[in-house]
Amino acid sequence: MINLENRISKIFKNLKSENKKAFISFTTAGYPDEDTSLEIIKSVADSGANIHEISFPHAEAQADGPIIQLANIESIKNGINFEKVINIAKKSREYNQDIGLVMMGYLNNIFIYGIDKFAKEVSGIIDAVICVDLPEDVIEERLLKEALKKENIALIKLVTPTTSDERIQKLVKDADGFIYSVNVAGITGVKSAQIDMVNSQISRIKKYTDLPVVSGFGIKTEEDVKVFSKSNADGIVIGSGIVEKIQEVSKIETNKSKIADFVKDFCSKLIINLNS
Amino acid sequence: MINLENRISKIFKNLKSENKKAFISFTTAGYPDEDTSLEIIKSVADSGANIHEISFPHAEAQADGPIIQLANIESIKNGINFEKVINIAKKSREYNQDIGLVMMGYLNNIFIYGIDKFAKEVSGIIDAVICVDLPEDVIEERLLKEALKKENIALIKLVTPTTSDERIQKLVKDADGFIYSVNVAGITGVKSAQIDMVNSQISRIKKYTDLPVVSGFGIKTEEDVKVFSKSNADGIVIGSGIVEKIQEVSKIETNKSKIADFVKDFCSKLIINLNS
Amino acid sequence: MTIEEIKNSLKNGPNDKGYYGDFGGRYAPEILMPNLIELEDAFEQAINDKSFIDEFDYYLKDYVGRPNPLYFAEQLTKKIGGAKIYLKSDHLNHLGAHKINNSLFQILLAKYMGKTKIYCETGAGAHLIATAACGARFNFPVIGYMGKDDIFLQSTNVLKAKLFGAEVVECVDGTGEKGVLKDACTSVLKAWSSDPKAFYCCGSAIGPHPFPKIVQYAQSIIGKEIKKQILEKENRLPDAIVACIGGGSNLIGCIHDFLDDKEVALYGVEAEHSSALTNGSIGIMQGFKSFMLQSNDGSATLDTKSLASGINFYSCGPEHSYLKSIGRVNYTYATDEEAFSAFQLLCKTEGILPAFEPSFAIAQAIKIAKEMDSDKIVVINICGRGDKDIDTAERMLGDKLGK
Amino acid sequence: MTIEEIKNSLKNGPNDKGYYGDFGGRYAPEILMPNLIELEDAFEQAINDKSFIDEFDYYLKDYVGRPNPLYFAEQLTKKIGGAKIYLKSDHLNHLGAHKINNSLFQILLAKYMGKTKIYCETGAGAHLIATAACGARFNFPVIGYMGKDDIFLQSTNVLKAKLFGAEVVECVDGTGEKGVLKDACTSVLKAWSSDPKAFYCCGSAIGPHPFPKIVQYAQSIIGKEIKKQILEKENRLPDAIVACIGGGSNLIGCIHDFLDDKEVALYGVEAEHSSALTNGSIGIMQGFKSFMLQSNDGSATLDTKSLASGINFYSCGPEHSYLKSIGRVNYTYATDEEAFSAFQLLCKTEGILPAFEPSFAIAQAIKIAKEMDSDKIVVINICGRGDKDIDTAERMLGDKLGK
Ligand SMILES: Cc1ncc(COP(=O)(O)O)c(C=O)c1O
Ligand SMILES: Cc1ncc(COP(=O)(O)O)c(C=O)c1O
Repeated sequence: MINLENRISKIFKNLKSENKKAFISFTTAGYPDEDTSLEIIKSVADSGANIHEISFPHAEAQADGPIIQLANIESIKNGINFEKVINIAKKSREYNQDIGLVMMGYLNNIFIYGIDKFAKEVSGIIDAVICVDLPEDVIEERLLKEALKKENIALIKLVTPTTSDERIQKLVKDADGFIYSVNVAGITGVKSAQIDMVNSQISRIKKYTDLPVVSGFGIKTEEDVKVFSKSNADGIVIGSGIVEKIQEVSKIETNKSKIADFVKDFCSKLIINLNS
Repeated sequence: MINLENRISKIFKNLKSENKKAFISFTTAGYPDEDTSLEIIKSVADSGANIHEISFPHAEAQADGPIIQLANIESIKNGINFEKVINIAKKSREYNQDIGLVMMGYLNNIFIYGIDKFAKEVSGIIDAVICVDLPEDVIEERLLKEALKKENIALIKLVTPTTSDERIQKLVKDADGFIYSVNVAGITGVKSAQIDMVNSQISRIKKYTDLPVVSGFGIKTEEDVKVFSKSNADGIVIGSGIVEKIQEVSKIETNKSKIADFVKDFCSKLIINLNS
Repeated sequence: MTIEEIKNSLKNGPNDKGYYGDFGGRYAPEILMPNLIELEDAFEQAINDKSFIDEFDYYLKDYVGRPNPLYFAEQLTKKIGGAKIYLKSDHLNHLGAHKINNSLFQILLAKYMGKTKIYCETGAGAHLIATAACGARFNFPVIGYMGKDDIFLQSTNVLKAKLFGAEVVECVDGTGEKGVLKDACTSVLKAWSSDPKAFYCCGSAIGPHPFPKIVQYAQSIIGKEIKKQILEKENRLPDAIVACIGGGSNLIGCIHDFLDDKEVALYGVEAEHSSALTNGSIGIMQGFKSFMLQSNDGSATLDTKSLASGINFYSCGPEHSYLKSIGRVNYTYATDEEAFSAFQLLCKTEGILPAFEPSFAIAQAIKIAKEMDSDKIVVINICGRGDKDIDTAERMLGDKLGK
Repeated sequence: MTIEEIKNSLKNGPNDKGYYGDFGGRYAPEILMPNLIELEDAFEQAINDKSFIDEFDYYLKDYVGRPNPLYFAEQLTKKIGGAKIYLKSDHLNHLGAHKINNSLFQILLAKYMGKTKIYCETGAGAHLIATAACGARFNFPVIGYMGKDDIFLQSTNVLKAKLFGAEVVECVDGTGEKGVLKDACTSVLKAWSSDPKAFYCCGSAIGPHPFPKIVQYAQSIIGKEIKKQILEKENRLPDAIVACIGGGSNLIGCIHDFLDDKEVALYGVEAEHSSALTNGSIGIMQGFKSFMLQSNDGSATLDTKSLASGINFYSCGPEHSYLKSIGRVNYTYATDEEAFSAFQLLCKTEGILPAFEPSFAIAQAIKIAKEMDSDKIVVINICGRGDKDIDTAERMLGDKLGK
């Protein structure tokens, strides 16, 4: 068994030594269909992304904007389910052992699947879990955290513009992997992030933790990435930006590998913008 | 000045001596138009009708059924007004000095015209007034009665199926001319009168008065007249039956005198049926 | 009160012939006279029968939901910047209008009299649904007479009445082409004449005696509550009471208890194009003498028009003509535009959706409140809710309605 | 009560993390957590602030029109031939439903917290109009989220909300094609996430802690009145209380004060095709853990359907899941057909037009009342009036509606 915690730490350590930021991509499992979504993850890995978030879709996603929400609904309509998402994660890991893999979504899927069963199932496969609706005072937060810890999987904490310093201290206390700094109040893919506010939020976080801090929400275009390459984040997450591209290309293209290649090219360009 | 009270008394006295019933016709002044309605009255007089009721139209007639109500509305639309109705009465009297003339309608026209002015204006012209909405306990009943009395004009009382014996006694006490026995509960021209009930109502009235009693409402056809020729009434009133005929004929005929002739023929036939 | 005061009280109602001064009376065809007398006797007996009054009070409370609040309209008061404005909330009654006070009373009276069938007329349909509901509650068949045009305009009320099991008869004028409240009034009197054993539940303070008195009696609960509530809240009587008037039942209901309180100014607000009290002349129709909009010779009513079906009536109850003749009540009118602005203003400031009818009262109340000092008090009767009127409001507002 | 009884009281509500047994909680994104905590603190402070509670009571009385009657449905009782049936009349509230109890409370809370803008979600629109009205009254802009389909079905409520000055935002599911209450719930949570300084006025006893508690608190006025009124009328508690349940606010409002009165049987009635408590499984969505109708893997809700938009909801408030789990409340469902028959029956027997939502409760109450002796008492909550539903009723009845 690979020490998974170490994989994410190692990624950030290496990047730091090269004075680079982590490029964290995000795609929706099952979108535009099960097979293609796997190909996309593979090609994102090939593009040099450091960490990839595999989103398991949820129809009532509270934090997702229209782009990701549409992908969620489409993939659910096409028959994706949580079990299949785990399978996609497994195959992604088989294909690439270096990339950090994060499963991201809403608690209900994990809750229904069974917290312990889930942790065991993804052991050795993924490196972290992000659960949007899992604040620290619900029962399952502790249960999931502990179950994942046994398998060396981090439960990632989110900090948002509304989170007070006091709350940040509480949140980071037993955080793991990295801290996800949400750039804007609201949902994904709608508002643009403002670099000043992003930086000051990350500074606030860094006062209380040595964990890497990644910056997400509101970073979509090559231009955005250029701007945020100068932020004080240790990495940036591109979600709606990539999903939107997949939406566009899959409207005109049905060949899996061509779609995957297109996404790879897009990510490659972003990565160049990030660390140039 | 002719003694008008005597005219109606004389009519009934003469009829009685011949063992005949009074034929009382009813038409709507101004219907189908002002001139024709006058011609109709003249020809009705020619037909041998003993008494004629000139109805002055009212748009919210409470006691009139659809046939007479339509005639009311049409004649009002065609510009009839109370003053013109009085004029029609005058011309009718000029044409025929024997027929009993009764003006019939709703109080409001007389009230607006002025009670005393009205009585003076129709003095020597008409012999009686029937006011549908003028029970004995409204102020104007006494006022109108007294004003008319000065001009020897009778204010006719109505008795209906709902009128108790006690009420009949009160009503007939200072009645004049004749008593109008309303055959059916309700409005004109809708229900058919039942001979047994008509007779018993008239008997009830005759217990308390020696005035002639005429029977109206629900007598429309030649057949009806035949049946009611055997009643104990001293006369019968045909209203809706005649107005309906005028409605029919004026749909296909515009020549005044032809319409009038048609009505005359109809009345003649009824009169034959009444006293044969 | 001294005997003199009692004798001179304006609350004494009509004389024994049904006259308020020169107005009112019982100008009915003979066929109806025995019924009207029977009704009058039964009414007098009922209101002196404690068990009858207890029953009325019980259902006012438990069925109608009375007393309804006398609500201080703080936002509206601020907006207008004059007298304190209170709203009497008859819109909160069961079925959303003051009409149920009267329907309930008369249906109980029908029961008291052993009647087995109810007729009623209606304009906007408020009286229809109230009568249909009370009819359902007390197991009477109800037949409602309603003008053809009103049936079209107030179709939801027709539907409600049918759900309560009532039958609705379309009424037209003599031409057969159109029909409004006055045609329903004439039609129902005809129907009752044909079926005099039935009970006629009259919807406003109009018609032959004793209807104006019965309706006034039933609706006076409104003013009694206002008096009690304003004394509780302000420890004094209001300076003015304002209500709309069609037939005049909600107005007389509001003001009857204040008629002798000369310090309370009373306002009745008609619709501009059916303002019998301002622009009418005295006449006699449909059983009573009152001010009315009529043709020169008295043969017909004039055509009236109002945004609010319920006050689109060519005449008014006779007691109002009397109160006008002695100057006790100020009768005035508002335009459709003024009423519609007032309607919107109450929605936006207080979150209360008035019917169009009381919106005419609101319009007038705003005018007078503006001119009064802030220590003065104006009460407006919100005699119905506006649910029935929102489609029309939507049509009138169009794009101005917002997202 | 002994300390032990107080400790074991079912009225104690959720624990400090917002759990009722296993249910409830605060499964919210971090962006909302500070708001929810702020709200929880403000709520606890407000309900311990006499001036706040006095203000709430004042507007409940003068604006909402409470207390509304506990009406003995004599005709319905006779017709059914079993237990005595009483109707709690929340249909007589301002705007015709129980929702205003809650909207009023939360708008006052928003004022107390110094908020300046209100968001709300709505299904049938009852919560929308109540919130829009209270928003108008207290000078808040209100933005209501409503499913596309519901906007179409309940267009009159949309219109009313706009007349009160509210803005209405159409919500769809991810496909953009259709939208119902759950979509409005998700959309409003997103909107609030984007504008966390605003106040979210939640319409039922659902959502993340402290919403279920706040809504229960506000609605409990219903049950408190029932208790007081039935003691006055019958000098004892009822044998059963029946209410419909969508999110569960009117039900919890009715029964909360009776939770410890074990002799009172409690019934919650869902719609057949949205019966989360009978046919659902435990899940976590939209901020809370409860029974819900969901896909096997928990990714989506199942499509639900009901004659009554207001109870067409895939889940239910967490306190209900708890009360089911301990067996204190009997949860059951009625079919659309049963509800529609019950709707018609109440119209015809009592002259009361219930909303479709409480018609589901009536249907169930009839079933149980029939089996009970005539000395037993059943209370049904008529939580809304049916004005909004008559067009549908007309369509369903067609020719059977009569003249
Ligand atoms: C809501 C409402 N207000 C007022 C009226 C007018 O009637 P009245 O003048 O008798 O109060 C009506 C009549 O239908 C009505 O529905
Ligand atoms: C009249 C009515 N009843 C019931 C409900 C259901 O809500 P709850 O279960 O929260 O009482 C609604 C919701 O819109 C409603 O409008």
